[in-house]
Amino acid sequence: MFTHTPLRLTALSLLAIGSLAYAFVAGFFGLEILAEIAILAILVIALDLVAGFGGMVSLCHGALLGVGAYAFTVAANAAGLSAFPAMVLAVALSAGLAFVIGAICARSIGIYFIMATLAFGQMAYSFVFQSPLFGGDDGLSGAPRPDLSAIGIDLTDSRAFAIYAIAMVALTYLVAAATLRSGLGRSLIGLHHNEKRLRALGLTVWRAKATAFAISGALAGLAGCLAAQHTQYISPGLLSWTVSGEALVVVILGGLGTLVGPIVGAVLFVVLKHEISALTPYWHAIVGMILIAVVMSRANGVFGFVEARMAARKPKPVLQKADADA
Amino acid sequence: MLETRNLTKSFGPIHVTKGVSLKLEKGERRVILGPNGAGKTTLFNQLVGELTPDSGSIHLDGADVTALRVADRARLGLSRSYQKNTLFDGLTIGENLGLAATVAMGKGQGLWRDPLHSAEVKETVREVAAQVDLAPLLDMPVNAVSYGIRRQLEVGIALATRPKVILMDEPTSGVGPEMSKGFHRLLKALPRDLTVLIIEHDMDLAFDVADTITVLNYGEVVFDGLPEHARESQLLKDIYLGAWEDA
Amino acid sequence: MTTDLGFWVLQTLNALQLSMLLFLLSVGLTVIFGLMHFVNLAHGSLYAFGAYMAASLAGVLGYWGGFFLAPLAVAALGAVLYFTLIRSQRRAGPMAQVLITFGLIFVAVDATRLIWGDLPIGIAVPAVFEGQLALLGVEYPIYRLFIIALGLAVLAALTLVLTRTQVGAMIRAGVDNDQMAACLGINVERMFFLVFVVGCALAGLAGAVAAPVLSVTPDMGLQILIPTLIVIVIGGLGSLKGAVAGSLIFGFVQTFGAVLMPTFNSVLIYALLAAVLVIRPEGLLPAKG
Amino acid sequence: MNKTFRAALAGLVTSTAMLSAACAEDIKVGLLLPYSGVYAALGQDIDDAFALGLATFGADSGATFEIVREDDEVKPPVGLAKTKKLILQDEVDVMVGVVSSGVLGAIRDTVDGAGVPLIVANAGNDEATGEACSPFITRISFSNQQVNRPMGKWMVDQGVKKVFTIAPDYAAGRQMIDAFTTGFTAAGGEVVGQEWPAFQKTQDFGPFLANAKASGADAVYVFFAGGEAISFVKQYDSFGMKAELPLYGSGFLTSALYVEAQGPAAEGVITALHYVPTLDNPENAAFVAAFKEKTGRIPSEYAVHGYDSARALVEAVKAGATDRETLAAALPKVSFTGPRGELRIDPATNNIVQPIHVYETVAGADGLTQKVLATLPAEADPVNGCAMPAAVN
Repeated sequence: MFTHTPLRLTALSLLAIGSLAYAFVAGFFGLEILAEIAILAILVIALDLVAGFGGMVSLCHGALLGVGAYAFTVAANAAGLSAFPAMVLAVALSAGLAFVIGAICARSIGIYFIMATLAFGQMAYSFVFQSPLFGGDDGLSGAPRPDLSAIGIDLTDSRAFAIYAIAMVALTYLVAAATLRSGLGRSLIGLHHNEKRLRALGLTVWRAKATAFAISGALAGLAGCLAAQHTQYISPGLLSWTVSGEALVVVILGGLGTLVGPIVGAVLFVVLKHEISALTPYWHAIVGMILIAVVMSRANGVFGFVEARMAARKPKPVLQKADADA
Repeated sequence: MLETRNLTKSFGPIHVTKGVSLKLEKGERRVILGPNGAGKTTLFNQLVGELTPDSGSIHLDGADVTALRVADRARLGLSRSYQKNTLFDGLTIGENLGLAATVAMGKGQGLWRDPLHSAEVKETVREVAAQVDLAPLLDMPVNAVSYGIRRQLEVGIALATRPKVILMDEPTSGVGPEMSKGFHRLLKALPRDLTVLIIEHDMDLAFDVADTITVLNYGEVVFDGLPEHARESQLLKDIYLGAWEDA
Repeated sequence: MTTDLGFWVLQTLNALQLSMLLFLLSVGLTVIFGLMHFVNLAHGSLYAFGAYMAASLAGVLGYWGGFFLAPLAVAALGAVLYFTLIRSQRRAGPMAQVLITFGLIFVAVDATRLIWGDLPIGIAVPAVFEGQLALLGVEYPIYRLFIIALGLAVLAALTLVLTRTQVGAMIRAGVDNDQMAACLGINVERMFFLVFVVGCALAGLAGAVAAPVLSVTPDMGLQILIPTLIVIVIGGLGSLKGAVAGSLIFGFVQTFGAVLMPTFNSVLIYALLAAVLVIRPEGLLPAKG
Repeated sequence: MNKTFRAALAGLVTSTAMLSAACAEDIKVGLLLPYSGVYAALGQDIDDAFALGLATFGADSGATFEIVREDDEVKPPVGLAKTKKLILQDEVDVMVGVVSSGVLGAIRDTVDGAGVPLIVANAGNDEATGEACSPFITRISFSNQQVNRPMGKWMVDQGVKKVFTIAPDYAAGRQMIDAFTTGFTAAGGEVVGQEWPAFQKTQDFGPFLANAKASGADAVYVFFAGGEAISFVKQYDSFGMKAELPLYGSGFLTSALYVEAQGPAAEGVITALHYVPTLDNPENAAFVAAFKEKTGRIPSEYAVHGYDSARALVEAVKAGATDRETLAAALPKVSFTGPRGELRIDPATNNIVQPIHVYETVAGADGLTQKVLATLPAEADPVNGCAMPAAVN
């Protein structure tokens, strides 16, 4: 079950303080990177919610993010909604789509689930890529940023936007943590361990999976809205399965099923990517090798590794009752 | 309370359940006996809906549930334990019971509150833990306890749904004689209005808890009656003891 | 134009040609999965490697040098991968496998860029297969007929090996139940290695025969991956029949979709896939049950 | 574009502009090109030729040029992020590059808002010098319509009356074919059928070729580039269609960059482009020789964009430009005779005006070469909704 261990709380506080402090001192490019990290963090929290806790390893989260980004941009530009209603609409659309995908894929497990989500993600990608309404390969520009001038915040300023994005990460984290502690979250974790038993206990498995996937999809859609607001330009590449693959990489890099770890992973991934790509155009290969090394090491990512080390230092719980037959 | 009519199921040429008709009254304790491969677990799987029968029907508390799915039947008060432990391995014993209670109470899809900390779930967990003798171990992770304790939890999870009918598939399989006896003490202490159907291997213990006995052989009911009659039945001895000695 | 018999013949041949190319790719991937439960996302990269090797070798030894040696080179690379990455990850679960082989794709794309550069490479069709053949009233490129024939030949050979030989029986037993196969005294480890390497060689062969038709580019492995995965998911993971069925379905839907309903074409195949997943989550002809 | 954002950017820009004015003779150039992804080879060609151009013409300009390179990965959001970095962090005086029209579309508002001059060294989307034109964006490469429109009339003049067109289904493909169709039908030709294969998803063009064959056309006119161009030309030849149904197209189809990969299949294909390495003029001879010496390759049309971008930048500096503002004002005024012939910038759109060369790919002494059949006179693109502010300076 999901709990906030002291280590996790410490890591969260450090991340919050660190990112906010950096937001106040960083230069322009630092703020861009901070916003990039924040958007990726939202996506990977969403992914960890279903993949890490529910065992639903999705390769369509990039597509869900992209749907959010496109829905937001189209709602704001073509339909003329202001930013916040457009965000609500986009998040709802991502959630609805995720619910349908989750419901259809609920019967598939393991690699079948991965393949099925990959297929749905590519379907969305092809649709957007092909559709002239969405600007095809060239994409769409002009996604607005929310207008917070009423409370004295100008989100067109990079610093304000970075802080706004960090606040959204916090919101995402709270939603994810609350979900994990709700009845649905408990069921989701149970499903990961033993789907058959939960069904025998009376759980409508497909609905639980679809609902959890919808919540995750909503968060991915939120990440999409922020991505659109951040670059103010979107293209079908956002929906590509490689974005989902990269998100999965980040979750693994940080620590699957820890909710905090993926945030750490997002920080590491973005910083690493910028550092390495400054050195060589072949940075993909280096990222690939790091990924292989992390997975081969069998540690649960960077944060998972730290957690395991800390747990190893604590004394093991002792059996309170003698076993008649071990 | 639980009734089957002419239940039949075959896998290709092999009949695993052949015209099985059973009727359990409320509060009845019935033991199903039969050699390996007699179709006992297959019958359970059909009762809870994990397998669909080829023909025949299943009735729970007067309602035809043959077309209902596993989860729907569970919500009507049908619960089961498995011959092979089917637990939530990463969680603690308390969380296992809590999760079962949560789902059974229909809170498994809830979004707003933490059911594990709700009074009702906590109360159920406490009661069931007492019933299956796990009260002091609630905080132990499942993967850190012995096999015998896991067997107890297996039944505990089934009980945590507060069922009307519970099906137990060899609850003492693989545990030693001492623990097995303790288990039967627990079974006898269950509330009298709970209908219990048990697959059991150990004849003596079976006769100890059973109100009635059903014997299956090659998917067919070959005996259905009181334990004392079963004890005297030559047919039963031939089939059951023959197979028993072979094993 | 659609009432013209020639149109249907031509498009059927096109569909078959695409199907056979996909069959060569998917059969290795699917049998490896059926046997080892290993999903190799880098299978497309092996195909690209085969195409590059064929292109390079063709420059030195002529087309047939590339045709025969490229699959061997890919098999050798497969053997290296097997011992360094695959073997230790066999039991690591699908996610670890997906991620490791995803990482491999990144490495493979940049490796081909480093070795062969960013520019597309092309190789010529071998002299014997130049030109067209008149067939049922249409002129069809001989080389494409060769691809169809090659695919059918490989299918026939694999069917023979799987149904008539002892190795084939072992592989079928392994796909059915690997524990039982191990109990029967089959050297599972050696069988896995064999199947993996042969699967890689077939991917290399696919690359080699595709090279003269398509252009050889660093991202060709990534481009072919999704179609290949669709083929094996539609067909059912792990089965030879599934790979055949999936390849044919993909080839025909793609080809006729492209000319008859171009606006829906790209979504069509995914919609079909979704339908299969809803109705039969394990694919049309899964290896088990 | 959000007004406050533009204002914020402009504020940042003026403060940084004053900083850079201090050392006027140093021009900081931000080179935004794909160094990875599908267009990496194009990026490399432009990069090599740009450096060559600076070395060739920059020496006597009195200025020193510092180059900051960024990889846009052919991904619009990445291109935008890198653009912001170049403008706000590196504080470049001028940006050069952009291969993909998608990237150009993505960065257009940022460049325009920040008032940083951008020399477009490839991306050919019509909007960039049409409705989305900017006084800060000068295109030294080509526009999609420019390369294709004149070919329509020329083909009719050659006796081609009925044409079947094929191009990938994306903005550039549509623009190229639509411009050709306009020119072709205006001259009296008839388009008897069209196919739009899915962009970057189609590897086998066989299904579309069958339709072209059955259409009763005199010729086929296509646009493809990169790997798709190689596949298409080879597959067209393999179906034996070249003899009965001659293949025409936009010149990217048989670009010098990858015509070798097409091999004999490309022989006899007639296409039109703004640059061919075999153009017979002294500027081109010097360029080809220098580029070959530097890289060992024959320069492509992409290379010439890089070379002429450098030349244009140097010309602007020679005209007295020193910073973003003056460069932006000077760049649209440059004109010179380069390897492509006489070039000038159309003040109405800031798009290049250049002659178009019709060429046939033929077998030469060492491999395939380009035989120029005709040079069609330079023609400025229609304004297409471009409203240029009256004056920048």
